[in-house]
Amino acid sequence: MSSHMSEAKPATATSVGDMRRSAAAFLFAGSRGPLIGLVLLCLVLSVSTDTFLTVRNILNVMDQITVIGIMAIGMTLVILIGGIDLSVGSILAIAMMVMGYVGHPDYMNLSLPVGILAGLAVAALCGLGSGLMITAMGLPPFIATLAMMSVARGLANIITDGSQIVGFPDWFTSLSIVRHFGFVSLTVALMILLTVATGIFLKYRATGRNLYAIGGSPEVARLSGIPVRRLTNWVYAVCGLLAGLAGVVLAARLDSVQPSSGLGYELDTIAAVVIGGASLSGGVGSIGGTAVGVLIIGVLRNGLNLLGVSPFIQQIIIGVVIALAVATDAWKRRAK
Amino acid sequence: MSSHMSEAKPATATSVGDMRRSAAAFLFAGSRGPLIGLVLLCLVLSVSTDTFLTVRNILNVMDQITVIGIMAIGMTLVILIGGIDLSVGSILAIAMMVMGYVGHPDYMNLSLPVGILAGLAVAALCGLGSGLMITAMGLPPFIATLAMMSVARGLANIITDGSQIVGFPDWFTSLSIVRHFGFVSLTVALMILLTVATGIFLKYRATGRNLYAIGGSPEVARLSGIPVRRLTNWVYAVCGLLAGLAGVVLAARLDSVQPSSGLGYELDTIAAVVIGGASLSGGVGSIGGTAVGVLIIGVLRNGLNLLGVSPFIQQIIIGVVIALAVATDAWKRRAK
Amino acid sequence: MTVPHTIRQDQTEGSHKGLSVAGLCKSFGPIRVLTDASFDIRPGEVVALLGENGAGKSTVSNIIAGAFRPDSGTISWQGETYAPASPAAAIEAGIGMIHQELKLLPDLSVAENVYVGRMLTRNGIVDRAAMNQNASVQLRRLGLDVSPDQKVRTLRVAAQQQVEIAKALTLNARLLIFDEPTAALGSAETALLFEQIRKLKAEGMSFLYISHRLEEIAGIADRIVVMRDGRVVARHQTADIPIRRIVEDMVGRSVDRMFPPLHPPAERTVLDVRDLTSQDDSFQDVSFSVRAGEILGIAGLIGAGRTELVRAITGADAVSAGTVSVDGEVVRLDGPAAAIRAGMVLVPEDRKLQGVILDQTIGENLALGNQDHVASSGWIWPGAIKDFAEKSIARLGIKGRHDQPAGKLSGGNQQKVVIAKWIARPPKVFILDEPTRGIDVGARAAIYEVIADLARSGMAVIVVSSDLEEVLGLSHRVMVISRGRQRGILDRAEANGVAVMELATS
Amino acid sequence: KDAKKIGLAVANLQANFFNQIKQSVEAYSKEKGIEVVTVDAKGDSATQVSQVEDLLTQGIDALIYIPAGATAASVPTKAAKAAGIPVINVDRNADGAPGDTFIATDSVASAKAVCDHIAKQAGGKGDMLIIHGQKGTTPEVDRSKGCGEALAAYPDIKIVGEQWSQMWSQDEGFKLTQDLLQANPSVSIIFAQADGLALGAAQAVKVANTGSKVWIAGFDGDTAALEALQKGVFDVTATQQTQGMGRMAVDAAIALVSGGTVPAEQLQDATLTTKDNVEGFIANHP
Ligand SMILES: Nc1ncnc2c1ncn2[C@@H]1O[C@H](COP(=O)(O)OP(=O)(O)OP(=O)(O)O)[C@@H](O)[C@H]1O
Ligand SMILES: Nc1ncnc2c1ncn2[C@@H]1O[C@H](COP(=O)(O)OP(=O)(O)OP(=O)(O)O)[C@@H](O)[C@H]1O
Ligand SMILES: O[C@@H]1[C@H](O)[C@H](O)CO[C@H]1O
Ligand SMILES: [Mg+2]
Ligand SMILES: [Mg+2]
Repeated sequence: MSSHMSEAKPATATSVGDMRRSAAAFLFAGSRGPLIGLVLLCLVLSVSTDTFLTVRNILNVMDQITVIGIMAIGMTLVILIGGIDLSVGSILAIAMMVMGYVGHPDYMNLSLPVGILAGLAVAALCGLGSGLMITAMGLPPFIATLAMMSVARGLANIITDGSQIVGFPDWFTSLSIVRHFGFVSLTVALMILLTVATGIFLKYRATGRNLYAIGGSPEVARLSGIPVRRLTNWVYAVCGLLAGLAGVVLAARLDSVQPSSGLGYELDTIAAVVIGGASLSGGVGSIGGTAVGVLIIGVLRNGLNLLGVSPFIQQIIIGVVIALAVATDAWKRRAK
Repeated sequence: MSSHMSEAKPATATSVGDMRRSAAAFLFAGSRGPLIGLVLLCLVLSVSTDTFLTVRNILNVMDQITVIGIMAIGMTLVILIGGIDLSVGSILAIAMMVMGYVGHPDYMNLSLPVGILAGLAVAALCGLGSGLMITAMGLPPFIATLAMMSVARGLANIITDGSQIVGFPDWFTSLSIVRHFGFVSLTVALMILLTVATGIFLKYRATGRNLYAIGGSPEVARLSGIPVRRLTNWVYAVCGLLAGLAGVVLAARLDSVQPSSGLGYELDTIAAVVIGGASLSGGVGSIGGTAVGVLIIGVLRNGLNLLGVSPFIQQIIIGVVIALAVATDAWKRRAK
Repeated sequence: MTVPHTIRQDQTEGSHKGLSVAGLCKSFGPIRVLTDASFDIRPGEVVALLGENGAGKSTVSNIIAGAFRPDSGTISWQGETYAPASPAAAIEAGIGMIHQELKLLPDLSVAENVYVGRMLTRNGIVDRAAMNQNASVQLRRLGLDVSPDQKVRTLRVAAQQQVEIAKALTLNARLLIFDEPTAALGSAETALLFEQIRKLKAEGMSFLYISHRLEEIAGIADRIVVMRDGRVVARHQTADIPIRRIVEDMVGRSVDRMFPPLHPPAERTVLDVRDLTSQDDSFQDVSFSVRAGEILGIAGLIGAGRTELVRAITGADAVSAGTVSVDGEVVRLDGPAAAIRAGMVLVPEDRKLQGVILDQTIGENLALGNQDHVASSGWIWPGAIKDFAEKSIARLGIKGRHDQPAGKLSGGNQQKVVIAKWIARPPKVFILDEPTRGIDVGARAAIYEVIADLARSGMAVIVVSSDLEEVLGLSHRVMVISRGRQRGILDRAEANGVAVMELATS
Repeated sequence: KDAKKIGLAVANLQANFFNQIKQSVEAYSKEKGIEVVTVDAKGDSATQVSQVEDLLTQGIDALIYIPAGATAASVPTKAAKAAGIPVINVDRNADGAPGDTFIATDSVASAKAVCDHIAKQAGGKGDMLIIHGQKGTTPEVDRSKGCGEALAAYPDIKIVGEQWSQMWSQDEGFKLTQDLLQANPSVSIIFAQADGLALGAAQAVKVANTGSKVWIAGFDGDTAALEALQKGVFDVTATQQTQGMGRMAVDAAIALVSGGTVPAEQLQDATLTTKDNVEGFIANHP
């Protein structure tokens, strides 16, 4: 006995430093590399441009990442349970179109708040639909959400036969423009709030921890008495709802809705989550990491524009930076 | 000992029927549902249109699926080893642009065959680059190929500063138009040949079997002496090469090259492979299944066009059919 | 072959408040796995469930624990009919289970694994402090002193098994099913586990205890139930039964001597290891050699570094210094492929993660290391895989068909697949890490026979084992490792339990 | 005040038309000693809003704005106006928030000419396809209108299919035409609202092997398309003055920054181009 007791010692030492480290580790689980990448990126941009590190620009960046930021929260949940959601871009579009159709004077004109609620409800239903295809029909998440991606896009188009709807009340567009307390627009505040709330949920609520368990192994989770199917449906519904919310935010930002909105956003969103350290096989990831991933993409695009880098070269740099940001993490892990 | 010998008896009965079944099972592993879906689809279309079941239309469908069909072969290999390749659309584009730049009279004018070889070489190099990011830098395949997707697209744009190159020799464009032996164009023949060859490779070559092992468990494969890293690099290089080849075929078909070609093809290609029964966690899938997946998508689009279904409703139907085709399989598996 | 058995009737059947299983049947597809499983467990009782690999022990257990549904048969629990629809329902009813294959979440912490699915909360907030505290206490009782915040991924197999046990012990269950809890444990850990079981038993808790380590049964069980081919073939009212008798019940015939006779090795040295030091310091400066026809046992406590050593020798892990040579030629240690080419093979410790590909068929798994046998100039015909697989299946008595997924096999049969995979080459150096973990006595004897055969045919064999009797009975010489250092190599004559333990704890 | 730095927000560089304007703006500004910062929205209006914000942060003196899609059109203009930066809209404009000037081709008139030409060539009858540009954009709306006006004079021409593209690109044109041809193999006239789409349509017709002549019209005068026109790949287009519009945009920026005035709308002519007069445009693009 005594022999392995002593073997194990190094593990239990330094507990205070450990705890502090582990709190940080938790928030940005698996995303130290990207976090370093983000910090470096910001440093480089602060030095090489005189505009990057201005309040105004930083607020701009925050406004620019709101849509992807909100979608990435839902995607984090989905990826945590080992799923994937390709339909978020289409759900964003259908929510926008429903909102516009129900709320715009040229169409049903039931007032914008009703339109927003209708859009969000449809979005959540679409997400739930994906969830049910996975849990009740046994489809792989990739196929279920691919199907939903196609169906939701078709429906979004049918609502107005492919036309956009332009012009919403001022109170609505000002949600994303007017900066309260001198700096934060309501949409950005919403994103921050949702991020923090989801972070707390994932860390401190038993249900949040159960999502990690499902992603780690659905079988183990089931054997441990976790209602895997129910939670799975619920996660896809929330992911859909948040995509719908992102659609509402986008509508406020553009003062218009269009059925082709959000094309290709699924890849951006998944990329942000994975850059933030989540694993596509589930069970690994954090909201902090996702926030870092979203910021890396946002800051990078903003910075390259500020530097006046030509659009084609931007694509190359973005690719290289993404690889490097994640690689530092992979190296670290390997070094251990 | 003897006692369990006798145990094994019931297990080894019915071997002839078994073998026949297992050959078919191998060719279309995991894709019986989609295969049934495909057959049903063809039946329905044959009855509901008088044009679907004409030689000419079937040849059209074959021509239409060539590009995705060739890319899907490489993607099958990648997915079999548990990877994913998001860069195929961009690699297709860079191969086209290199081919055009090297081979077109308005640019380097080194003759088209040289251009084709250059394009294919660049494509294979891009694939190898993804492979090395995965094996040497330890990046997840999603991130590595996402980075390559961005970089290759940027490079494809830079070659001609975003312009297309139009007009190639007649012999080149006729590759995809002239129907030899009265029915098959060279590009379709190429696709069929590659599909069959890869099918044989995966089934009868030791290296092919090793890819399944890597997908099933990279660690077990490594401990069994399989050169996992080398094969991984090789698979991504081949996937790149085939994407490049698809680019050449597309160029012949469009009689032009354009840096925006292949946008979004990655999702189509992955979808075809997954509809064909491959699992994104690796180790499961077959070329036969992939062919079924490619055909489902191709026949569906063609059929809906023949029926004159509006594009928006097409999207909805396509989503539903994909879900149903894969669901029949999932149900069958569950019933067992 | 089939020895008729008179089953002693249990007088108290059904009349108690414990668990009563009657006539359970279960098939997986066409394969009948349980034909008639019937037995009782009374409150405060430990019943050992014994049987060969594939006898159906885990299947019965899974039914009781709500993971499978039976095709027919009934269970009563605490005087009422009991038919759990899910593991959650079983846990709710007070029945928990430790599964044979580890069921942990590698990326969650130790404490979270202990409490998965039933996290402690305070005001709706996960109470990490309480979970960490309780988990630590429970783990320390089992002899594991790790931080409850640590990720389970970083733990050794033995420690993971202990976490799994702690998870079950904190369930507050009235009946716990332990499916081979000690397969990965050393004797010290086993003793601590038994202490816990006895304590809980005194509080009225019942246990169904499955193990292939027949020696430990007498020390913990009150009664014994033996299964064969999916039915209960014997019930013993006391655990104090000669092992010989139990084995006869299990395999349906008498089993002779366990360990085969050893032949003297040749003079020629096949494997020579010089000053080998691992990169992560799990062992240092190990030097030894193994001759043709010799079996070298490696003994040591859990965590001594044995696994790391044999993995390094076979190129699976990197070393920082030292050489390994086979037949006088230095082997490049840059991966398993080179080691295999040089003639060294390893049957790894963790069969599920390192040994078999669970989703592939037995035939494909067997073909994996044996392309020379199933392929000619790189071409493989499915028929060749089938023929090869059927030969291997017959040779080791694997219960399964060549086209069955390896994941569907019983644990013991999976292990046989891994061994069978390497036997065919044939290699020059054959290394087995815990070769009989989870393997039944009958098959174990067969594996010993195979190991002795390999040596007799001129291979150099290394057997790493935590089962002291096994190392001693099987080896020409025994090397003892403790805390990463080689403490000595004992000849067969001087190797006995006391001498080995003395070195192992030094 | 002198203009030192101009922001150029392009809808989608994958369309040769925009790329030509971009090249013209960059070349001409260089001549004038002005720095140009170019951003490419890749057809997504949300991306473009962000990019214009970034341009404004950078302290540009004027914004040359080619809206991506129809929906976001007014937001960047409002933001620039709020920052006191003059906006020069090129090719597309927003009803709600027009730029200080709008430089574009008179698409209604030109499309009318193109459709009239192709209808005549086809003998005034037949089944016709229309491959539209991105739905709701100024040129899409105007070209549909212009073509409709022309076709009103040809009652025997029947529009049997129309579809909308997203990126105005050649492979889209190919795919859309292929789809439409499957359902309507009898088509003999195609109007594609941009040359990229027309080239794709021509290739789809070629691949479909229908055997009968199909008359194809485009729009733009893309560099590659003019050569194709010369070879007879398709039949007619309207060559827009991309080089000229690029230079006009820069001149307008200079004037507006220095406090001058420019007309609110500067519509240019596009020249009807066929095999007969294409040579001059290839040698020297307007
Ligand atoms: N899911 C399954 N599908 C098909 N066959 C199965 C499945 N699970 C178990 N079996 C088969 O059922 C039989 C009994 O298996 P079980 O796991 O109950 O044996 P066991 O007595 O626990 O053996 P061991 O001692 O090796 O763990 C075996 O032959 C096994 O191959
Ligand atoms: N995954 C791991 N993470 C961290 N430390 C490890 C890990 N595996 C082994 N170790 C450490 O390496 C040393 C040797 O472990 P190893 O598994 O080789 O021991 P062993 O003698 O084979 O015992 P076992 O019976 O557990 O296999 C021990 O100190 C152990 O704590
Ligand atoms: O007018 C332009 C051109 O036709 C171009 O081809 C695409 O975008 C339109 O707005
Ligand atoms: Mg078992
Ligand atoms: Mg070990």
